[in-house]
Amino acid sequence: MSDILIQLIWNGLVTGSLIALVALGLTLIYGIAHFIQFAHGEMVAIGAYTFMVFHKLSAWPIVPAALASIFITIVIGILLEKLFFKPVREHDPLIPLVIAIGLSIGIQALILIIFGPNILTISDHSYESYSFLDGALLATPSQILAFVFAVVLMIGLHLFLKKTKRGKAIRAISSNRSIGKTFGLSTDKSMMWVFGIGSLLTAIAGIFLGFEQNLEPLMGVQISVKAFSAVILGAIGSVRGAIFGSFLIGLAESLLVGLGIVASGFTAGIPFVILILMLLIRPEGLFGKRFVSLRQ
Amino acid sequence: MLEYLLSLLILTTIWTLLTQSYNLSFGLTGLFNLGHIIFYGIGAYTAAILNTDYGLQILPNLIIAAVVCGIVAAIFGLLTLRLSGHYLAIATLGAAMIAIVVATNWMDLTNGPLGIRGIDGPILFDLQITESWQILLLFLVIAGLCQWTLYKIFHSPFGRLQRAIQDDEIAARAVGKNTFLSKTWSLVLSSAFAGIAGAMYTHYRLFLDPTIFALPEIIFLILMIIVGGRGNFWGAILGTILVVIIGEIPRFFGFPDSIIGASRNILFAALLITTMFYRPKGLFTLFAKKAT
Amino acid sequence: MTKKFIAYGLGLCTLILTGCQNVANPSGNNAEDTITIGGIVPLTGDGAVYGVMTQNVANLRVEEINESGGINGKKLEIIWEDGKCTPKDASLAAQKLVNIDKVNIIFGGTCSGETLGAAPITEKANVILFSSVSTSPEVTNAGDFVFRTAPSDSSQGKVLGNYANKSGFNTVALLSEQTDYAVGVAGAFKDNFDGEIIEETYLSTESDFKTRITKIKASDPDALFLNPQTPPKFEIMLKQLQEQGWDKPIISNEISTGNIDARTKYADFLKERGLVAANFVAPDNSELTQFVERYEAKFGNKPEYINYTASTLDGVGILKRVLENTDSENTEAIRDTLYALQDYEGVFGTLAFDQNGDVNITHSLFRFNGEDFERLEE
Amino acid sequence: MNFLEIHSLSKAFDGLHAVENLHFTVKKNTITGLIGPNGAGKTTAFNLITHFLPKDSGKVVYAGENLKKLPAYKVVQRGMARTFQQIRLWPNLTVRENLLLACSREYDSWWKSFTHTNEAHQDTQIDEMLDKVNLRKYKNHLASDLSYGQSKLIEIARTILTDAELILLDEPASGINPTLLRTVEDLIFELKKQGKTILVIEHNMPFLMGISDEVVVMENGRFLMQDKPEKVQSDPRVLEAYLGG
Repeated sequence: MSDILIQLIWNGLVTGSLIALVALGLTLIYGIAHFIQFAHGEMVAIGAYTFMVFHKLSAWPIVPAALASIFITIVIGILLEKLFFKPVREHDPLIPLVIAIGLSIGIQALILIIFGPNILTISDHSYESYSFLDGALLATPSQILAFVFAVVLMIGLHLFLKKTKRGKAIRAISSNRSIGKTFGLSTDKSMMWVFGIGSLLTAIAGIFLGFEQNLEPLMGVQISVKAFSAVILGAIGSVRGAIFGSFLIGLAESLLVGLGIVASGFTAGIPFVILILMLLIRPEGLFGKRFVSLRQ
Repeated sequence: MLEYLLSLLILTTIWTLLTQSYNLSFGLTGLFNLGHIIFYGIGAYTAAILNTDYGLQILPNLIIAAVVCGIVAAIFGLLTLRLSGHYLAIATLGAAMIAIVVATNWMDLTNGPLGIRGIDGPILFDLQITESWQILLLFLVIAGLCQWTLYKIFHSPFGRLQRAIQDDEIAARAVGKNTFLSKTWSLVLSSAFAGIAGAMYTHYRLFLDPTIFALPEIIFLILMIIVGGRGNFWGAILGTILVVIIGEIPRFFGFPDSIIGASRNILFAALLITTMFYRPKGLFTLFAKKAT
Repeated sequence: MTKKFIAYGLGLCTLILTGCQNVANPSGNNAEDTITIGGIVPLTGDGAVYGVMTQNVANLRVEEINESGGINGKKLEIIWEDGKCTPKDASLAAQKLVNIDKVNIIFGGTCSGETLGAAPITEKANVILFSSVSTSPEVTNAGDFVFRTAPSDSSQGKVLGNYANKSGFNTVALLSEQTDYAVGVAGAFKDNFDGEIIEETYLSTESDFKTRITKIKASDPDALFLNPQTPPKFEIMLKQLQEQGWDKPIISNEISTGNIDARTKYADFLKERGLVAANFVAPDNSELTQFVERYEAKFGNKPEYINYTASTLDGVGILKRVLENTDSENTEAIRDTLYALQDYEGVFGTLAFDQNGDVNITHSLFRFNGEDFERLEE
Repeated sequence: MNFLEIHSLSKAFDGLHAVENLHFTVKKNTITGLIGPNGAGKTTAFNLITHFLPKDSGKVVYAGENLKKLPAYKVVQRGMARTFQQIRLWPNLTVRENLLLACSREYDSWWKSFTHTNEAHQDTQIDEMLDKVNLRKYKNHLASDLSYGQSKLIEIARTILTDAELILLDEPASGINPTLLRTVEDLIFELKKQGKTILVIEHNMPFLMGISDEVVVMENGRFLMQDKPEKVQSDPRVLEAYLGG
């Protein structure tokens, strides 16, 4: 069994990277807007489908097609925030959450009507996988790129939040919106940046997921549901927590099933069993500070 | 056409009871539990298993389903009621996902994806009720009794305490209320009634499989309660009826089969978003009885 | 509030009174010179394409029988009801046919859900339920009076199981979707394959099989049995198998035989793996082709599903044979004759029923040669 | 006999000591003030005493009973009730409902929903209390319709209606006009007349010194002194604590 350990770990890292790209956006948005963006997962589908339109239908090479689809997804992400979430920004967080649920089923339905219900492939030729460590590890180009991109983007996001002015503004507003206002930090700009970054990350996740599993209107649902639990697992609002939670879920799924500890029929339940068990031990998430109930 | 209308009315009767049960824990106590559909499914499976394995009929099944759901809810409450806000929402959504996986894999209990067939229709004191209008009448009586009970609970000191817990749980503790026990009771009661609705669904549909726990059902339930108005007793009923009607519109516009489901979801999405923007308290606020 | 409660109470009493009255009044029984049987097919909804074709085939065949002297001089007549491809509507249709039209035989359900919906009603009234299209494994034990001339889905599993035994496979890995169809096929395969089975399952909402494939590769089976519910899942399986360098033989259920683009995209991958699949195909014999011409003459188009046309023809033929030498009122006698049937020569050859009322028609095996599927002689 | 005894109470948030081995006593049927500069840990002490905030260490002895780890709602049922620094009324409930929740307990269980709920007795209690604070006409208004001062009075009224023996008031006088201040003072004195014991946090020095039998002073989470108001006012350490701050 141990000879497949490397392949299982690799599978877990790849899944973890894709979940992380979605979870990072989710936790950033939660940090600043205080609600779980349920429609964030649909950005994965938007990114994947727009890439397919450019790359497969209008035969653009991969890089320009990717840039175009990422750009469009960012624009859609920012528009969604402007149209649907900005007006209710000060309301009780349940309201934007329910609006997000509405958006998610609306976008899925639109994709279904435009592209039809059956599965489309993202590109015509299928790529051979490279073999490493004399056959113990088989990885396709898109998997390698997905992992590399995820790591690079995570470091980039970390630096962005720590070093740049805009990054600090986002962190200030996330911790306390009124402080942000007193220092003249415009919440609008920061919201735009957060939704933009979130959409960028999910568009990339969508493209790689398209290479992994072809395209279907509901492709965003499975991965975003895992991202939700990764975000809470880490601790809502913490970037480090989201990354840790994502890879924990990715590896848990591949190792528990791969090594036969859990029957493969239960794979879909693993992320949530981990989440609920963890919430019993640390109700505020692995990286969260034990917030005092009185301080709400 | 009559047959179609009757079956729609029967399903609406079941769904109004399910929405009202959700209205107690989510609308009144403010427990944002995305997993409420679990109890609808557990109630349905309890009735299906009791009927096919032990030959019990609808009346005992309703009661047992309610009790089973109540017990599961109590345990579920112990695990999740310490959580609040988005943590509770995602943990309960996760529980619904686990329910689907368990229902699909636990072959010898639920017969997995093969589902359970050959369930008896409603049989009252060994009188078989087969005509749709008779089933509708019977379900109206059962749902009516449950709605009456829920009405009493809504407008009682217990109901008032639930509204206080939703507004500010700390303050409720500051006047000496055991809010944890009270929230657990709210969850247990709302799950029991959801179980009854599930058992009624089983004895009407006569077939059951794990898709009863699926995501579309969860979103459908949220839509009905949001449109109806959280905490609004009559609003929940009217909201359900409105959503069912809107859901059926695409069927009559001659849309091709493939996009009936999609166009229905677009209508639901639009309804959900506009309600939240302009009527966060629901479309039937004039029906909301002024506080007692 | 209590006024509302009383109103409901009254409603319940009227319900009980009218309930008994309804069952009591019988309608007129069969006229002397015709044998009337019931028929349940989906005439509306998503199953309609199957239902309308089955109805046309049966009606045409009955017409021909009546023209050539009918059954012992009596005309055969079918009262059709719309089952709408759902258990509930089929049970309502069966209620009507059994309680009001007092039929002793019902030809149909086409969709398996219909047959399963009607079975509880026909079993209670000891009425023969005779389907020519339902293929769900669940119909096998739907009742003592339930027969069918279409092979159960799971017979694919039987045929592939035997093929695996004959090919000398010791261990076979199984990648199976968790739906009623796929679980039925997998179950039959497990019952018939003597070697060891490594089963990996997935929910219909999942599309990531990487880890399951890695695990299967590690256990080094002799072959892999792909058992998806839909063609798209089949395509994702092939993609991820190719990526993980799967090099052992592949066998699959009938899904791979559909005209799906996955076959062209992974043609050589499948050819090298020697894909073998099971499928339920009509035999090419003159009786069937002549009937198809008569069908086209009457209805203007060829029947959509030639295999279900053949099974429906055999179904009506068997009913004719049985009704010719047993009393059409005595359903127990009809049931016993059907079980005892040995030498009926139908389109599918000599037919007989097993103890569950399933016919001995089985799926046949096909090998993929890079462009198309060639039939494998057993 | 001391009605309330606090022994070496302490609580730290990520290493920062909000309250550090605090000790003081409150005698029965007295009005005791609790003062100290901003950030001295007064409200945190209130939260620890009433178990709304779990303490790191220390003992709270109320009416001779060590409360140990009793949940907050049980502490209230034992007779120790409190108000909050930021007012915690239920905005979507009426004033009557806000008060009813404090004084009616026997119908709280859901199965009581089906018996006839006779809350007439509680209604008269509420009317009397509303007359005292002359807010009777707001009885059926939503709590959200009240002004800041009115809300404060209703919150105090609600705490009194829990029939508590020891009432902890967190800045009852802050931010309310002089006439309402007179009403608060009358309420407090009437409670004392009824044999209740009151512990008050307040920055309005003249008001506090005027009503207190004893005053406890805190500084940086620690006990500074406890004495008669005159002694406390003349003690240089208190002045320095406020100035030095």
